[in-house]
Amino acid sequence: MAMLELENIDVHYGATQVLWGVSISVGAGEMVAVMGPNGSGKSTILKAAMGLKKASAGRVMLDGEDLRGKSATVRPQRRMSIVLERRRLFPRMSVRENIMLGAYTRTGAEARRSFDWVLDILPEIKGHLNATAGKLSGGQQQMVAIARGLMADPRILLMDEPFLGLSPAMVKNVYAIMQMINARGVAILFNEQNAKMSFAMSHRGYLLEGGRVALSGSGEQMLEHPEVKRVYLGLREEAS
Amino acid sequence: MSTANFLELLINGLITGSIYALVGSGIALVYGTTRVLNFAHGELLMLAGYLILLFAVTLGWPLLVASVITLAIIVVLGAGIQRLTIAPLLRRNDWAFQVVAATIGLSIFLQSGAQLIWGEQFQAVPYFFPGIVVIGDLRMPWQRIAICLIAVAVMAACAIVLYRTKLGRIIRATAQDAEAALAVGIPAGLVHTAVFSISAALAGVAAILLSPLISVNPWMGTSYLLKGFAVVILGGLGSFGGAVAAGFLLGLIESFSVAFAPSEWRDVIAFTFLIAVIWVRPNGLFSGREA
Amino acid sequence: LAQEVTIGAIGPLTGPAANTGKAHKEALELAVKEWNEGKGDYVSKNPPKIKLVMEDSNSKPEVGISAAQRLITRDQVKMIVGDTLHSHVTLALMEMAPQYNIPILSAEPVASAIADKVMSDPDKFKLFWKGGYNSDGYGIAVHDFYAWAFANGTLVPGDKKIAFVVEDTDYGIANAKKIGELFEKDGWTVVATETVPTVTTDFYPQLSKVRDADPDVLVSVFTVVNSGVAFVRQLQEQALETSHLAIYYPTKPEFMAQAADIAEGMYWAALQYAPELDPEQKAFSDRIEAEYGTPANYSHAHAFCTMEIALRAIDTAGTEPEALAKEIGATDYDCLLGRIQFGEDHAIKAGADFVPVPVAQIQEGKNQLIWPENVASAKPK
Amino acid sequence: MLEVFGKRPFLLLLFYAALLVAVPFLPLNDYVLHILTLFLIFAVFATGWNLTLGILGLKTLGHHAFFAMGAYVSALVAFYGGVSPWITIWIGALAAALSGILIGLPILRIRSMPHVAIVTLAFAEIVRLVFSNLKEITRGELGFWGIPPFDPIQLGDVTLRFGIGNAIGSYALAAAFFLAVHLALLIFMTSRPGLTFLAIKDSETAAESLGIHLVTWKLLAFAVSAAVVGLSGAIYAHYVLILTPTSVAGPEMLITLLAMIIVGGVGRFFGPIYGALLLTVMSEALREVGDYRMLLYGALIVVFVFIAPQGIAGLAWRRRRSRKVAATDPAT
Amino acid sequence: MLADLLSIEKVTVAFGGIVALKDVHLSVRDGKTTAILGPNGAGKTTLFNVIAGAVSPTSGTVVFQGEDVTAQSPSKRCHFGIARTFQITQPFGGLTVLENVMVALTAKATPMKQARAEAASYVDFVGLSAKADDPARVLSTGQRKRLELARALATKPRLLLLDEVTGGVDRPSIPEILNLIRRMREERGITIVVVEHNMEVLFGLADDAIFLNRGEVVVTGTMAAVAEHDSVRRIYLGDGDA
Ligand SMILES: Nc1ncnc2c1ncn2[C@@H]1O[C@H](COP(=O)(O)OP(=O)(O)OP(=O)(O)O)[C@@H](O)[C@H]1O
Ligand SMILES: Nc1ncnc2c1ncn2[C@@H]1O[C@H](COP(=O)(O)OP(=O)(O)OP(=O)(O)O)[C@@H](O)[C@H]1O
Ligand SMILES: [Mg+2]
Ligand SMILES: [Mg+2]
Repeated sequence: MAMLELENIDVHYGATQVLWGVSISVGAGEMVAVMGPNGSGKSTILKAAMGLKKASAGRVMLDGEDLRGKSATVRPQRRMSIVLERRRLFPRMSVRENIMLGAYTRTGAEARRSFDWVLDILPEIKGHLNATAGKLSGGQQQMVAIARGLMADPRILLMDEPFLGLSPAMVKNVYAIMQMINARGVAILFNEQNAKMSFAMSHRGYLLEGGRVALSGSGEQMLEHPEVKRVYLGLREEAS
Repeated sequence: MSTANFLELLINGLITGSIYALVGSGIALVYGTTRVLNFAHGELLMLAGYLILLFAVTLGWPLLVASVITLAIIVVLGAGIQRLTIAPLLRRNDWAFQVVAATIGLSIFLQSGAQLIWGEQFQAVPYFFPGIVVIGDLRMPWQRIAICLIAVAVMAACAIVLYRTKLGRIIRATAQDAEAALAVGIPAGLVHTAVFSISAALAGVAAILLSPLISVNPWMGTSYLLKGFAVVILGGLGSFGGAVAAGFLLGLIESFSVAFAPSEWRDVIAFTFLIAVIWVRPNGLFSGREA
Repeated sequence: LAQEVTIGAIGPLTGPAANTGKAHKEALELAVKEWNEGKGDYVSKNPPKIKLVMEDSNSKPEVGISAAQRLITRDQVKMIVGDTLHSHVTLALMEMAPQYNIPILSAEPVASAIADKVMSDPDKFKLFWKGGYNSDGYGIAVHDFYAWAFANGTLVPGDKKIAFVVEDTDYGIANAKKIGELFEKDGWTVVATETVPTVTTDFYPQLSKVRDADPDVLVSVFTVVNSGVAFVRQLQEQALETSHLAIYYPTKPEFMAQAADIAEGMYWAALQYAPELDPEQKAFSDRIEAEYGTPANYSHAHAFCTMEIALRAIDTAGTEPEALAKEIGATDYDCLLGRIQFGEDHAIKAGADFVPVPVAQIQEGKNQLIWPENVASAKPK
Repeated sequence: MLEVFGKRPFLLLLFYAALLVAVPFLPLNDYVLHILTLFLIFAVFATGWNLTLGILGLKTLGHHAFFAMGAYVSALVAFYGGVSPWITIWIGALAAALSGILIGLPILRIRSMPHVAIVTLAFAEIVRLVFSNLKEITRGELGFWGIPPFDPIQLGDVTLRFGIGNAIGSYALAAAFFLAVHLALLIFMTSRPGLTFLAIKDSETAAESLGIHLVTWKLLAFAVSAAVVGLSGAIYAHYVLILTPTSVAGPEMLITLLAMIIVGGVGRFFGPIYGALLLTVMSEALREVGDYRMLLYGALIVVFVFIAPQGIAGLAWRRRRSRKVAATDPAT
Repeated sequence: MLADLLSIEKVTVAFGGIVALKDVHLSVRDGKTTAILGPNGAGKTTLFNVIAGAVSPTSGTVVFQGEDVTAQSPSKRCHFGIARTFQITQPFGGLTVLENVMVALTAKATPMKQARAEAASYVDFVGLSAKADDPARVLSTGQRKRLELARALATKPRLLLLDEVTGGVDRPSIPEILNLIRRMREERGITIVVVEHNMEVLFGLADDAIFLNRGEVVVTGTMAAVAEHDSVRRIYLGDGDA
């Protein structure tokens, strides 16, 4: 049984429907990538999974339990966490406070242990712990957001464009972190525009188009798929 | 001006100021944590006034019991108001002004409701603390001195909760991005309600302290509300400590302004001071810690 | 039987003065009811039946004007009694008299400005009459009372300094001004005139200032009872050594209920309505109580008298505006509050022979009339 | 901008003009015309305020001060200076605009809703108190009376007279001003200034980066808005012919106008007109239950914020829009 | 030698204790594209803010077209011909996509009618025609980035500052956007300064580059040279043994 399961969900913003019967599943310890053009509904999927956006039809299951009608806060208690798009830090609190709040559902001792660990793997943050989060640079904020997401010691982590705004070196670092925690058994559902990178690192992938799942399969299958190859991997030739 | 006269003005200013501080810090707390500008704050004060009138005067309960029950009810009432009229709005895009509008509407509603229920007469509440302190030429009833002391104690307690406890940190986190707070598992909605209740309690304390002096009436909140707002701006928006300091300052300014100008210009002077400050220090006089 | 005549009334039925407005309404209705029941003080043998429609002015001139237009165009009223309380609403309403050719008679308003306005264009305002005396009435009474008290040694003038703490209304300010002028003529100095918003209840800043000025006479004017109670209490707390005279607020029964103990020895004006001292007023109060459940206060009495003036004028002159207005002006009638006659300036006359403005003192928790001597119930202490 | 003005704003205004012209030909008594006159004056007030409140997005709560400013200045100049109201109303509007700039300067630099709201509220309180305290000139709360009405005008063999009691003339005048102000504003707002105000409302940083000089534009909006409100105040003064500080600059004025704008639709060009109509008529209809009037205003504001935050104007708009969306959406 | 369109001299920016830029010199050749490289927090966005006028430097000067503009407001600089996009996007949420772009045109006194037509072409350019009449608040991350670009272009700048303009844009669309930028550069002679972490994009676009680290300029030169520089490879690209 999959750990997280979105079954046939529809999502509306007001009168506008943006997801149409989307089904996505993430097994325990799996790394799953979502791809798709701008506006295809990737962020919306993650928000719906986290309960930040209500599905108007279909259901979201965690560990086989139907989460419909349950508050968003039950998810962090079940050790599910999210790194939100456009960072969404607490802009006027310090970086330290921001990160600590990621462990909101855990005890003080656990939180401190995680805190040390997070600083170990994202050392760039160390110099800014007392800075006001909203004043950090774009990329620094992204790192803090990732750090906050890790603090929950999640069993399943949702990440919306985790590499956005990061320098190439940092991208590599975060990439490594994702692989490391995944290797420790943390399931990850993320969305990222770099198809090659995301499908290469994932067990499975989904391709979204216009709010519908257009394609899905294992990471390799996705990489090999002619459609993906043609549209998403052909950048280098054209760009240079 | 004699020394006694000067001291009197000073003490009067501090007393008025402590109420401004109490009202202002309540508004600042809610604003600082939830970005909600609550125009119905004055009506919480007014309702608490009627409650203490009911318990302490009409029913004749002992002051302490009456106060505790009044505060308990006003806290619940505050929570109810927040849940019913403010919380639902916070999910909207353009909520900031909608909340202002809704609370203005609510304020008028409660005011005229109170007038319909209790009439427009001013109802006196006897002094809780009898006796007068006489030092030389200076005469000050205990009731007034108590206002100042209790107000300061209550505000200090609030500050400790806000800046020294985990609850305080949770409150401040929620203030800054409720969706993100939700994402880390903080029940943001409950936090908002809790903060509102604390602020209602501050208004309740102000009402209990004030009711013997100003008499309970449907409009008792209005003038304090505007002064409370002025204090919030002067102190630096949303800053709890700033509001407290600015409250005392405004009280002193008013007290001394009466000594040097005809009384009817007092509020003109107070509000002109506010605008003058905005000209030179847009972010307030005390760039206190932001909540 | 004569046909029914509709009279309009305008007063503050809502807003901060609604209590008084409602008292007016009760008294106006009672007057009309008694009239229609055959118990009126008729002039003719065949008095017309009267219908009363009262509209709200919400204490605002423009609302009062709307109300008047409504009464005139919708209810076809033949005359208007109003505003029953406010001078500023009356100042606006009186413009309607020439415009719609309708007689208007105000009730309680006292502002001298109303009379001044009439005098500025008597022909234009020939249909308007002011059913209250001018605010000068108080000033003269207060001044004469003190002159009398100084002359007979009840009080000593000291350094001849007088101070005022008054509410920020025409009423408060006009009184302070008039009294100040009269005292200044006698060589006094006005050392402070503090004007406070109508609902103020914290007077410590003002009292500090007044104490510093060290006056021999302090006059306070409030229409809101609780301002008065608070003022008197804080005055006592501050133990100011001055003779204190209060204007208006002690007329309200609530004042005595709340402040009888702390107001001992205070002078006040004007005790015009004292059912406990006047049997006719007592009978009136009982009638109001029988009808509405609460005893009458001064506002009831004043409104009742005003309506009597109107009813008797209609009874005599009919509803032709000019004749009716003339008849109102010719009134000479002994009502609850005294003998009512209009002066040159269309206001009713105040004074010992007309509507008296007596000064009282609170002695042992009770009101005693102490001036003028011919009506006094006790000696000043 | 479609959201703000609707599809064919000029046509709609023409339609309203036709309605207004038709009114005097209906068998209406003076009282009804009086109510309509008040509605027209308050509609101009509400529209003027909506300019900053809804369209520029500056949440000012002190526009009743500009109303009072226009009213008193025009009345005082006409009374003491013996100048015709036809001229003094413009002086009143100018005075309001200048005071708008005066109070605008300090708050426009601050990008904070509470600052703007509270400082303007405090400013209104100052204005009220000053008019009330300058008793030598304004007679304070006793009321400033003796304001001359507009001089009559001769149209062929009819003389149009104005001021309270001259219902037809006053109505015609108010209607003329109503139409002129709305037409002028519509022309102004559907072109560059409107677009610029709406951009500033959404992101000042971005607007600035695109070459919009914030202070200039905001001051312009403030001045125009204050002038319109001041003009409505001046017309009001020469209609009711008496002013008191509390009735023109008091809190009830604030509540009433705010209710009009919210019920009509904040930020919708035509919204405040509907709100003004509904509330003016309603408040007269509710005279009988006077005690409940303010209660009802309060409740109305709350209810509209909850169920129809875009007001009456927004309701109509949303219905049209959702039909359109439903029809086109599956294609995307 | 070609004249420099923009030159930044000895610019230092301190936010309280944090020094975001230290003695930065930068010359931007007219008509060329300059890339600003640097790890996160290096000061790139701050440099943009200094050029566009959103942040005033603690010391130093900004010279644009031979004129000292250090004291000018952002709107003034826009009129001089400096346009920018925001790393953290700033759409006018209540206006439609089309109107967002019109604002940029009317701010420079283009008549409404003309502005509408012109704006439509920019919206089309960036691939947002389908959303042209939707309010900008509903746009997704990538859509917002495109709008930013359209708006900046519509001010018809001499100098265009692009802060991570392709970040979040889906890959298939990047080539079009690059083409668009290149065309603007060629047809209109726009000079571009770009912050971008996508090296593929950079290679396709930039002539010159500077490398910032901790607020200081470490390397300047041609794009190729800078990209090959040792410290760039080590600190920025994370190549080698790290
Ligand atoms: N609040 C909203 N109201 C209305 N429509 C919205 C809202 N938020 C998003 N949308 C629309 O929903 C669609 C999907 O948005 P979403 O943010 O999920 O896209 P995405 O796949 O994450 O895109 P991107 O790659 O650009 O981040 C888009 O067309 C967007 O315009
Ligand atoms: N307003 C501010 N107040 C305080 N510090 C600031 C402010 N703006 C930027 N900083 C600091 O200045 C430094 C440079 O920030 P800047 O945004 O310029 O970096 P950047 O190079 O754009 O990084 P990124 O690639 O992550 O966007 C950072 O350490 C940041 O924390
Ligand atoms: Mg997205
Ligand atoms: Mg940056």
